Amino acid sequence: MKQEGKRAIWSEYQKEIADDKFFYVRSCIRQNFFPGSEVAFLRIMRDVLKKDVYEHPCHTTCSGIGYHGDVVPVETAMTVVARQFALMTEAGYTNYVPSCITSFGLYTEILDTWHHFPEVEEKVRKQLKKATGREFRIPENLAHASDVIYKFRKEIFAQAKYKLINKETGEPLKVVDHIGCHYAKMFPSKGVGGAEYPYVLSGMVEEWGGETIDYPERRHCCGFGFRQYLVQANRGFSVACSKEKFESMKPFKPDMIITNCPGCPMFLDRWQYVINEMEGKRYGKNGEGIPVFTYEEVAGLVLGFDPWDLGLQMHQTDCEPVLKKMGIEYSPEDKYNTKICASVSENHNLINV
Amino acid sequence: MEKFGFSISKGRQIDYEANDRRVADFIYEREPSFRLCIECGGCSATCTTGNLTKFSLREIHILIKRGENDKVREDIKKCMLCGKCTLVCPRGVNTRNIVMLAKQAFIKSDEYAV
Amino acid sequence: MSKHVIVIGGGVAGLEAAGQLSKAGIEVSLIEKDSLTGGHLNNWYKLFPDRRHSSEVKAYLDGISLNDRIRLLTGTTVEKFHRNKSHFSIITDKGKELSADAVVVATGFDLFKSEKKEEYGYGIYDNVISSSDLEVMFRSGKIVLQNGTVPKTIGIVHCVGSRDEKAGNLYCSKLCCVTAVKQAIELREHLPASKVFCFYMDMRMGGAFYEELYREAQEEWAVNFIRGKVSEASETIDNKLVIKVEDTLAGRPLKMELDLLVLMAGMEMSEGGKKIATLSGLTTGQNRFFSAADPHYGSNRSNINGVFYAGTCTAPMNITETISHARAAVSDVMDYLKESN
Amino acid sequence: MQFDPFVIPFNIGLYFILIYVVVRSIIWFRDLSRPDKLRLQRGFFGIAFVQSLKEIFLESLIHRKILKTNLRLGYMHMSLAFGWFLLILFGTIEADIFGAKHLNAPYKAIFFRFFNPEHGRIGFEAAYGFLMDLILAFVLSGLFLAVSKRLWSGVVGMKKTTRLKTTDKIALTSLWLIFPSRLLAESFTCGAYNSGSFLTGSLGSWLASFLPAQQLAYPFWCLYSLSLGTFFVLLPVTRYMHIPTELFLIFMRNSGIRTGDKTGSFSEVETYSCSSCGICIDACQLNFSAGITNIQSAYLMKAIRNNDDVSEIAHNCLLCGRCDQKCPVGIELSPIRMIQRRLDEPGNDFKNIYKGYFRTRQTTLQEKPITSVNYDFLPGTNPEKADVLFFAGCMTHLTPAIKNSMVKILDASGVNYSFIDEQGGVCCGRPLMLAGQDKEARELINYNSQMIWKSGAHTLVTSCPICYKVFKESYYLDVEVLHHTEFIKKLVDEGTLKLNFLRKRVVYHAPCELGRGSGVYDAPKELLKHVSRLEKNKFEDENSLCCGGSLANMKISSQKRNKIAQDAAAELTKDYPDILATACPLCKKTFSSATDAHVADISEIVAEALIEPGIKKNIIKQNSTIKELVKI
Repeated sequence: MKQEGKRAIWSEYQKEIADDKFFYVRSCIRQNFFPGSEVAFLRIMRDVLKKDVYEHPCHTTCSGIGYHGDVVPVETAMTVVARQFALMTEAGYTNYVPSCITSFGLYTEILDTWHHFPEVEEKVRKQLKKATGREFRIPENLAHASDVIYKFRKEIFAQAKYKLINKETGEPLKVVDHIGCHYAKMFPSKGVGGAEYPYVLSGMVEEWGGETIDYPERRHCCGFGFRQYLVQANRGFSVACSKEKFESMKPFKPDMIITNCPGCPMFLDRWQYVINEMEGKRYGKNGEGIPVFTYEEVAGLVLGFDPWDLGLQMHQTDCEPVLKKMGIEYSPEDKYNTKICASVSENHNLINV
Repeated sequence: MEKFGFSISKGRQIDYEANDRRVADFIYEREPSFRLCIECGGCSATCTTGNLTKFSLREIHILIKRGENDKVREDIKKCMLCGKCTLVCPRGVNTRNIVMLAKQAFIKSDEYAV
Repeated sequence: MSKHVIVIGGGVAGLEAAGQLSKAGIEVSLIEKDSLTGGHLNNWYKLFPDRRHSSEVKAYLDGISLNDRIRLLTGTTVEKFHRNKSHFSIITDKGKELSADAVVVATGFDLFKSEKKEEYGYGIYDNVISSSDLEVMFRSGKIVLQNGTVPKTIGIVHCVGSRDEKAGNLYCSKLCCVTAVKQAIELREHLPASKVFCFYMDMRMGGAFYEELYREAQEEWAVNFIRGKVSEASETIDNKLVIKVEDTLAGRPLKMELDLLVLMAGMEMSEGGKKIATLSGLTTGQNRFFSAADPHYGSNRSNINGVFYAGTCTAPMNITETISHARAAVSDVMDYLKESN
Repeated sequence: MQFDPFVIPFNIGLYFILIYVVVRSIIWFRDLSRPDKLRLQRGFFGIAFVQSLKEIFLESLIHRKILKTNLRLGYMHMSLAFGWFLLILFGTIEADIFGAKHLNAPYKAIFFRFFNPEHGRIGFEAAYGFLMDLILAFVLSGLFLAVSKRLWSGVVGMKKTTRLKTTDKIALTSLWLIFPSRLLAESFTCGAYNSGSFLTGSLGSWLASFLPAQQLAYPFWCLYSLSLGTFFVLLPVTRYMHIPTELFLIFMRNSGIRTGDKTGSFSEVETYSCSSCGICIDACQLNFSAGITNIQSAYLMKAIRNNDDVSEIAHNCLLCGRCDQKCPVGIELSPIRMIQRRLDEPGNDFKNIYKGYFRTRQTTLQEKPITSVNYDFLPGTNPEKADVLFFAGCMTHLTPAIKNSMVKILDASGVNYSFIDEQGGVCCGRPLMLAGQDKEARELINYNSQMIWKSGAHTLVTSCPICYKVFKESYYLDVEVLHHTEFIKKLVDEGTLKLNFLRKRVVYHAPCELGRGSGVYDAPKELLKHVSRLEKNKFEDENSLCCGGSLANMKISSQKRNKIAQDAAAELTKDYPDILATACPLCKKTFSSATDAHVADISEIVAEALIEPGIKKNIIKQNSTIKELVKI
């Protein structure tokens, strides 16, 4: 592997990411899968980085799941998205930050469509106006939440309590970075590092002391695939996808997986459990699984957040091996003790009704 | 094992390294014209069996070369060895011998678990 | 008074054109950007389909182009291009002004930059090389991997940068298929223990004796041909390459491990040619090559009266075609000079 | 002097080989099937015995067939076999008459001169000695040819000679040494005792003039005995086993035993009866056209005897039958080859093999119950009812001109026929049989048989000799099977079909499966004579060439096939005929791409010669309408 070659490509795929004043929109499914992640994002942005992040109570689904599941027509999706933009416009923000990769992909796709077909944009504007009376401006900056964390990776590291380094050996942790398909595969120029060698997560990992692994099935989908997962009979395809990735990454002996998509951490995490149940196979060291994290969780760990505040107890593949390697202090007995999340300050209600 | 209501699907991908290509090697060694096929499909078009059932000598050639033997093992028995394929082949591939050698190789692989 | 013609480009077409013009008694100025004439020929090992050494053709071209009617300006580029009725003047990067009665553009082609097909990892994975890298290896007689070992399984990807909308080239470079076959044979010749796989979209063996070479590759050199465009390459932990391709004739995706991957880079309009186009106002086509005045009977003539094309600056061509095209250009130049008298 | 130790090697060899041959014959007899045992018993006490003796004399001793094919080669074989036989016969008589007593041990006759050194100086003795010398000279002349053949096969008019294995070489050397050492031993003895006739006497006295003949004689007698002993001991593991085996073969064959389709005593006896004379090699087109020189029948026999893997050899043959026709021993070479092909199939047979001197029974792959039906995808049969069925066959479908001509002829003939595979039929099964896959072939045969039965036809006509042979031999049909040439001939003879005479010079190529394979030589030729000027050529009837396209050869490359086709076509078209006629779609297709000459199937020529084609049928129809009208 020639790193300089990769760096050359990364330098070609840089994107503009806003510095402050973010209009943050949550993901439909992340809130259920790993709710700690979005909370951690807000905590990092607001408390650690002291940024202005606004959340609108009237934000709805972007309808991306329906769009990719072939039940929502594109024009409907556009109108729903136009409404989100209207909320941003009304709130006085211009930097749109979705938490969801599929949303990010859909927004990118829609903006690109409008760019090439202004008449479609006009039609959507009319439809939105007619239906809701709202008007919108196109965001000045569209960045995925992981882009934002990527942008502030150095600032985060400046306040880091832990590094992605095995405390006992001093070796960097080997990290598999898994990028959501809708991040850059459709529009390579809209992703940090492009589609073939995305840098958005690698950049964080490198900055925080770890080392990313480039394994053959790196580009492969996690297997979520919407229709594959949603229909129970099709879930075999979904597991098979994840399995192909695990088989491929196994020889590299990864310590952990980092993801930036709502579905990927869920499936890479859950399918390890399912594969173990079905076939008795594990892919980590010492018969363990490979812990799977979202980038917010990793950032939170680096910043010294409590693992259970980050919601790591929600993972089916135990995350403790990584906690131990990083030397993170945590209390095992509190893992499943429900408590009010300390991070949610009264000033920042989750829902600003 | 828990009941999940689904099982892990098997991929359609041909895993070249994992496949057993000894049947192909057996044929290559004995019938060099096996290499000459350009997959034009002339053989399949004239084939009596191919016109009556799902049987394609062209596909069989390629599957053997990739080591996808299980798909070929039963199918190849449908060949009548009539020789029309040999007559139409633009590359002079000795198709009948290939079928015969493949049959032989499968018998041997059954016997000695090649 | 003898006429003067400027030939831009000292590759196969330029040398042939210059040589033939000088034979006809024309004074020629030959501008070549490199320090050596011969163009791509200097990098090639053996030529298809007869596999004679490229130096033999080079020797022929030197033979006809080294004479005192031809003023050779190597290491020189064109910076300005003026036309005044039937008179042309060119100013070089060295500030020299050349004037002529006609100009032959023989700026040739550049090879497609393989790193642009990011999914193949050229410049990233250790053992992904281009067809021209392989020619260099053949010339040095040493075909080894990055770690110095000898490759055992080698993949050759056809159509890298050709027939590929994503690469911006809709056209077929025409010669990559036969180059792939030639290189596959040479690989087997140099490394008899190796296995070679060609991944092609179509085998376009249109030239004389190309198909025969293809057959020879299959029959005598046991080269394997798999129809399908490689979609991606990646590196395994033991430094091998894994490629994914659909074996379209089996109708199944296929995964294979290789030691070495060779990319058959296509032909593109050269950077030098693009510059001349900008300086002179010569028109280029959708494929970015110079567009000829007439595709059937005027492939040497341009949109500027007195400027002629020779060789691959108009389209991908093999050496035989390039030389014929250059001679045809000379014939057009001679007619033009006669008429403009 | 009654005994000398030097005779021991000879004695050991002789008694060993006599016992060995007897034991082996008993085993062979034991392993015969019951009907064959009965045949042999009946043959032994019947006319077959006399026939066999005659054949042994003519073929094993005189080598009549080889003489007919190749005079010099025949003489070589005859002088060695018949000469040696005479030497033994007259030697025994000599010992009996002139020896100390009657009924001597064999060595007394063989080494007569040693024990009677002064014999034969005068009178009858001298005359008899002259005879013995003459026979020895006869043998030596054959030996001279044999040595020359080894060194340069052209001496005996052969293009190729067989290659030998090591034991064969030792046996050959000892065989070659026998007669020269006898000559020298006798000569030295005669020289020392001033006896002997024109050969041994003259050579003896000349040698004695400058050599110590007395001292040199004994070593040569030892060499003579040793050569004989070695030869006899090695005989069972060399090709010379053919000498005793052939005698047994002749008895078996004259008793009516045939090769059949499985290995058995008879096929084994045939295999051991091959003398590797090499006539099959010269007859083989793979040899003289395609340059394939290791698969001919002599090599196949040798490989079977040596217990080699014969699969590749067995399948690399056109099965044209030219060697069967020419084999001087009359071995059924093609059937033996077919047996070997079947052995490739699992569980088909076991091989009886002699490993060295002893027999080992080597079983092939275990037989597995054939449960799967290979061709269960074939559609149900529902043929039209008709009197005559026309089965074009796969190859005819690739030569549509033949198909169309046949339709034209059949229409013109007015017979009630059905073109049974008009939409493309199912293979006749012969190609599978040729590949040794009889079980699979049987499935197709059953399928086609059912169709033929259901049609209710009384005649089955086919354009393809390959189909023809299998319909005739392997289908159990209650219909008359005719090749289209036979059928058309019949129509012409009956007057149903009227043909013009075409002023064209035609050369006929007899297809292997039709000619040598099925014995149909005359019908096509007479038909051709009827419509054209049929010209003679060098390769007619049994001596016909193969076109090279034969489906029987699984191994040959297309380039070599083309070479055979080109050579054969060149031979046939030497006199530039207007048409190279054949009676097989495969021959036609093969020749078409191998020659510029016009190649046509007889049916095409006949169709061209039809008088007002199509009219006749209408007339019949009109007639019948009229008849019906009359009835009403």
